[in-house]
Amino acid sequence: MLALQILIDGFAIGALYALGATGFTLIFGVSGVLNLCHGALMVAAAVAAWAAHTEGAMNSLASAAVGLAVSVALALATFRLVVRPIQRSPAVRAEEREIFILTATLLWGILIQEAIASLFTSNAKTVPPLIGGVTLLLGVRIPRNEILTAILCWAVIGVLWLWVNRTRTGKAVLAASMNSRGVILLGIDLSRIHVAVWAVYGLLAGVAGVLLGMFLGVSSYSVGPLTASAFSIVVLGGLGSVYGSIVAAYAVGYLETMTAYLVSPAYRFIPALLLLVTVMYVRPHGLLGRR
Amino acid sequence: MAGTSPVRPFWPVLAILALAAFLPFRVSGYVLGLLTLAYYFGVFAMAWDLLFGFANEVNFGTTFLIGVGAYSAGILDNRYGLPIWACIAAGTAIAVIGGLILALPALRVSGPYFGLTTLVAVLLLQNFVVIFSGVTGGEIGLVVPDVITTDAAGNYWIALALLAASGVILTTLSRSAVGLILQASGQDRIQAAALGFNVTRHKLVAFSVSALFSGLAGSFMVFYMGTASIGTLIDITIGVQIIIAAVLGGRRTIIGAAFGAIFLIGLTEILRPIGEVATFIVSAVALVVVILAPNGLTGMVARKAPP
Amino acid sequence: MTSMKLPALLTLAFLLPVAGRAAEPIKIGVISEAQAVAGASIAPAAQLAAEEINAKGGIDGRPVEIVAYDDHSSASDAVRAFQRAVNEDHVQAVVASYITEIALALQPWADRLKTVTITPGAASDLIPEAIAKDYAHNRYYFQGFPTSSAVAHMVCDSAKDLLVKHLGMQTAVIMSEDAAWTLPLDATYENCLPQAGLKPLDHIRFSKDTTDFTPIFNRIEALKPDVIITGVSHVGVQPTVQWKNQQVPLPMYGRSSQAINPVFWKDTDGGAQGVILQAFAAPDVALSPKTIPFAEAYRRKYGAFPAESGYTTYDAVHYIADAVHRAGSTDTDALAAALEKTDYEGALGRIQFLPPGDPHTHALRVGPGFVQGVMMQWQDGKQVTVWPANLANGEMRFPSYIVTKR
Amino acid sequence: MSTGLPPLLSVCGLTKRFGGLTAVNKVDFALWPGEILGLIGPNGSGKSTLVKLLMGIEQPSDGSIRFDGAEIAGLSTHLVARRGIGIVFQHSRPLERQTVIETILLGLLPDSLFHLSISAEHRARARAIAEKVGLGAVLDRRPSTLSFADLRRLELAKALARDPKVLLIDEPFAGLTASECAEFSALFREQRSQGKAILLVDHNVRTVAALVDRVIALCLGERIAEGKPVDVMRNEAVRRVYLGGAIEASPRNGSGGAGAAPLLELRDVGVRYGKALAVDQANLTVGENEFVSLVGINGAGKTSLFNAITGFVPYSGEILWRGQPVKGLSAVRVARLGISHCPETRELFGDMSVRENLDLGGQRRSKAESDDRLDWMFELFPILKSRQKQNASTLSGGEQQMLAIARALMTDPQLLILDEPTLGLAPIILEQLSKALDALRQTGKVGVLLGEQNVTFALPHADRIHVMDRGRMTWQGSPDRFVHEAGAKYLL
Repeated sequence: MLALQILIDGFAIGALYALGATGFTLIFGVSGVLNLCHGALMVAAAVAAWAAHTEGAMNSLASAAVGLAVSVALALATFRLVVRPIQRSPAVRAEEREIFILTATLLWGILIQEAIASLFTSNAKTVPPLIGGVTLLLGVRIPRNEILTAILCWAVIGVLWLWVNRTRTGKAVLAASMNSRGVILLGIDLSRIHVAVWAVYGLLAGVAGVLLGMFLGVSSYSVGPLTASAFSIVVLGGLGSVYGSIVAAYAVGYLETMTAYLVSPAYRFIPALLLLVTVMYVRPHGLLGRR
Repeated sequence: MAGTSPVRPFWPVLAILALAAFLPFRVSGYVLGLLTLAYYFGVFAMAWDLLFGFANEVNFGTTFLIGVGAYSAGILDNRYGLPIWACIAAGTAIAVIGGLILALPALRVSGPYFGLTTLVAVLLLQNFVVIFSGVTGGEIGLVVPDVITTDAAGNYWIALALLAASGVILTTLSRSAVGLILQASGQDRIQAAALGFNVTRHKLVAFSVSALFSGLAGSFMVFYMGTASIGTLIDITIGVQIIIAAVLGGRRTIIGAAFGAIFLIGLTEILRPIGEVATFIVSAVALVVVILAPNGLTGMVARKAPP
Repeated sequence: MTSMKLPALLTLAFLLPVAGRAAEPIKIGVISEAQAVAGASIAPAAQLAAEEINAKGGIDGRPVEIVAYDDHSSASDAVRAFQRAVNEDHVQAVVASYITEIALALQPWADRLKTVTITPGAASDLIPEAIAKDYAHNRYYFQGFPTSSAVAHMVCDSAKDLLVKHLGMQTAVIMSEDAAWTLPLDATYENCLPQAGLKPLDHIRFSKDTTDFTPIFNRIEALKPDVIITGVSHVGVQPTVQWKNQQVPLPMYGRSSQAINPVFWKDTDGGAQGVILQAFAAPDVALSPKTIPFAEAYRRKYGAFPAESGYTTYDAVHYIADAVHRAGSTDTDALAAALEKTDYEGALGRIQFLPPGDPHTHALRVGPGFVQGVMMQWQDGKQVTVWPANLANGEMRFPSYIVTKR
Repeated sequence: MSTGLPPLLSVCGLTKRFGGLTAVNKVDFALWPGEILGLIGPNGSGKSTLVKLLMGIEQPSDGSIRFDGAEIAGLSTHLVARRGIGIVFQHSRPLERQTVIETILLGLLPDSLFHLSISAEHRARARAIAEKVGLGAVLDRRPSTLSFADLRRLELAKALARDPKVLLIDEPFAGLTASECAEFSALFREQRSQGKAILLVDHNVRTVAALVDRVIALCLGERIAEGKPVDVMRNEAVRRVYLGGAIEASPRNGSGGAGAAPLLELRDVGVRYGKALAVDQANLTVGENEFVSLVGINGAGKTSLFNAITGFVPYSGEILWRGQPVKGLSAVRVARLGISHCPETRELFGDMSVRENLDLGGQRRSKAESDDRLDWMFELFPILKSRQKQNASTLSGGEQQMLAIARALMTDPQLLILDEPTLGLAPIILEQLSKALDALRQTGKVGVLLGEQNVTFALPHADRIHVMDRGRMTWQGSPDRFVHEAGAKYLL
């Protein structure tokens, strides 16, 4: 009973984490950017969806779509207005680019967060679930939407996998993540690939954000924690490794859920953090290699 | 000395310091209170800059050091009623130990991996403060019964003195032989080692120095604020502010970091009347500076190409 | 170093419009959390009160002027704002923050900067207890809001009627956020619930940062209580929505500050259906002749009903003005002394502060005839008052999946 | 050179394995005070690994390094340095914000945490060293304002500052003009005369011949020859490494070749890296379907020239494609013109399968087109067909090279630029590659510009040969003429 409960909740949470982290790691893999406004994109998507529903009186599907549109737009803006100017800036030396992009995306994230807070207050918002109600599974009562969430996460990850492994653009993206010069040598336009990746990233973050908004709800305060958790999961899994991220996402998801159930909700995050520290010491470069 | 940057800034800075020392006779307690906080943040930012600018380590855990120092000092005062100087000394010492612990991963991992490890250190500290609320005051925050002085000018001068002292020591250090070795190690550890320098040891030193000043300023701040709480000392957003201040002021200049902090806090305060959007505007300004003038305010003032 | 002169100048510019006025205005600083729903009503409500007073010719001819500050829910920001209010803008009194952590951070400053300070929403008993303990150093500080223990007592009293007598409930689980104000709240719950006839089976405190309440609800449900007794303020939307989405078959009953705000229904997308909450004021409950007029005036001016802290702030500004009038001066000691003698009919009810010597010095006096409060239930987008009987305008109703005895 | 006294540095059975591959294999040699030893070998021969082992940057898998009678194998770098071994890195990043004198001072500082101030006597010594290496005039300038030669001098000065007994110098002359080379040689000789031992690491004998007392030649991690420069140059093994076996040209029996319409024209092309002059006034033409070999030892500037053509580095002079200037085009645009560049680094997508790599090559073509070419590639390199599903990173060096070439050809280029395809490959693989190239040439579908140090490999298929040396084109002509005129001179 309890075991099953943990199994199911952990699965849903893990799926959400995985989805959030996938985009994060994709961006790092292809353009080497640790995007610290990740959480802001997720929250923006969720809040936009909420607003579309409550203010704009749209149905849950339409409002979700609005959320996605917003996060894609923001992701592209992040690339054009924040990341690329720094990458191209002659004043920033290569070895310093990292800290500058970190700082800039961080600030950008704060900007988005503040905008959300002053437009819609810092109160938590929840996106209307796609389907309501609960189902009984072996005596465990699960909201239908929780199940749907898990399924959707996996569906999206699956689609991403197909995109990367079956389509030409996807293949090129993957190739770029391994060897950008190789891609250029083949006459494939890297900058167009970057735009594509950021758009896809925005979509992933958006889906994750909206689903999170339906499942748990978000507030402008979630921005930092969401970024931190994506960051942790991705590094835990090994930067640039989508598979690693998914594994790590579930490791963290279940660790948190088990702690919350078996120990106390108050200690929820600690074991995961400790795990992270240990991994950093034992396997400095994360659980899994690239791809 | 082995000029990190020429000795030029010395006189202007001295002049500004002198000016600052006389402020209490001219401006209101509120401006003093504001600057007092800004000065403490200045120390934090300078300590961070020593690590980033000279040892090339991106440390997200600066509030870990501050928090450890501040809370230790606060708890010693609150529970054991030790004299303030003892609390501050102990707090600083414990922060240094924290710094050494934080440095361990830096010797194994680098770049984002190190950044994250330090970030996690902060999150852990945050959680532990909440869990051991019996000792730390948890979410409520720790009430520190003693204050050094309630006089605004007094507090101001303490902070200013601390800022000046830290500034002088850190700048001297960064321009000294050790600073030179640090830079060499930060830039290319193999080459530095090939010159016979024990890179590991120098990194450890850099961390403990950074921790020392973070802890010291943190401890003082507790006795100024009269409380220690996650939101004021440990929260990631504080760390972010410090990093932004340092980058804004101009990395690798030490004093630039201090000006960055004063500018950041000053601007936030100037904009307070316009209400909630203040933070928005401040971050926007910071972002623009980071993107368009990567060498920060001091860079703009010096108007010289990136070193 | 211009960054120090500038704020001064800027604030000056900010104050110019009134600087020209004839009579020296009485300035009241208002420090609040503009972005948090619970704090968003504080400044506007103060403004409204000031306008009313000025419309009636001010206090002995002197206009009241509100100087508002946003503390971004941060104690250090609040301290800075406080210093600015007193040293720079020279306010005569400060109304500050509904968050206990911040109120506690400001408490020492009230004495350091010798300024009367009132919190319109911080409930923790620690605040008045500190005043009682060290009256000399805290006498300028007043708690313009009932204590957590008072809140808890009211929840217990109402629970006795509504849950025990009416629904025959016997057991409960306390679920509260880990915050300063809930410490005394929970302590009191532990005592008064058994007296009310509800046996507390467990007591779950969770971090304010909690986002996933599933484990918590499941733990509670596993204990098979009859009801969940809540103590939440920083969180609200998330637990409520998840409570509804998971169809937790237990009523939520108790203090849920965010749920008092009329926008809560929208924020939870109707998830609030069936939630029973304690409140000291609500738009359509005539706690006093002033309650509804204020709520309406507020809505006319700002387009939405005020949050609870709006009512308390509205009263605070009024009884500060009243105290200034009685004291005939804005001298801090005189003003504090006058405030201690406050006996004022406000939107909350009859306002009096507990006297020095009382373990809860400078806390609001609560109970029949004073600040009384109500229990309300969210029903189809409306807050229906269900307790006390004399104010009730409806019966308790629960969503289908909540099965209550009898 | 071995006088009675014991060697200063003696290496014995030194071995370094990286996973499967053995970078340094049971190397022994000794170094006496007051001698200059040359360590030569083509890229990938294990020179740099060997140096890293000596310096303690890499830890040896096996063998011993004795210095001054003590075992130093496995010591960490800074300890090795303190014993008295110094190194001059080839690629070094100087401290940007320190002046010359300050940088030299760095070398003089003791490894102490408490040594904050810098004594006058230190400054004096720093100045002296600066004077010695010829930096006297630029003491207070920052690296960014220094000439390339001066930067190299600065590196040397830093190393000398520690007054090491043994000095390891990596490619001392790379990027320097003849006169600068002479100055540096003089410096090294002076050090030798002071009883220092110097290990000069370089690609080939000739550059260091005049300077060194002895030479050790490395190939694929093993010592293949040792002795006086002249002898080493005559040594068969060495000649095979650089020249390959006997040189002979093979006539082309197919269309295209010399005299065809010019595809690519280079006019006085020059390439600089910061201060270093990599290519100087290069002129070269490749016609439709022509096969041009550009031979030259490593560091001759071939790669820089190719990078200029394919738009990876800026250049002076003119490059024309079918008569049109291509200056300013991005690498992508250049590739789309039909110039396919197959660099020595191969740039494969390691974690993708052979098939995926090839498909990416054909990505800009239609499915059908790409499939046809795929079949052609498989008949050109049959091994790839059987390896289709395998990850590129798991292929052998030879197979990777074939894949790189095949992938480049998948883009349907009119010109294929091949940079050092034989790098670190076993002779047997060379055979296969050679056949493939010949087949490619016979099809007459594509022009080829081949950069090689291995003349035997470069020669057979070539319609024309260019020789490049220190960034300049020194000879050009037909293969058969090359055998007589240039072949001998090539090494010496």
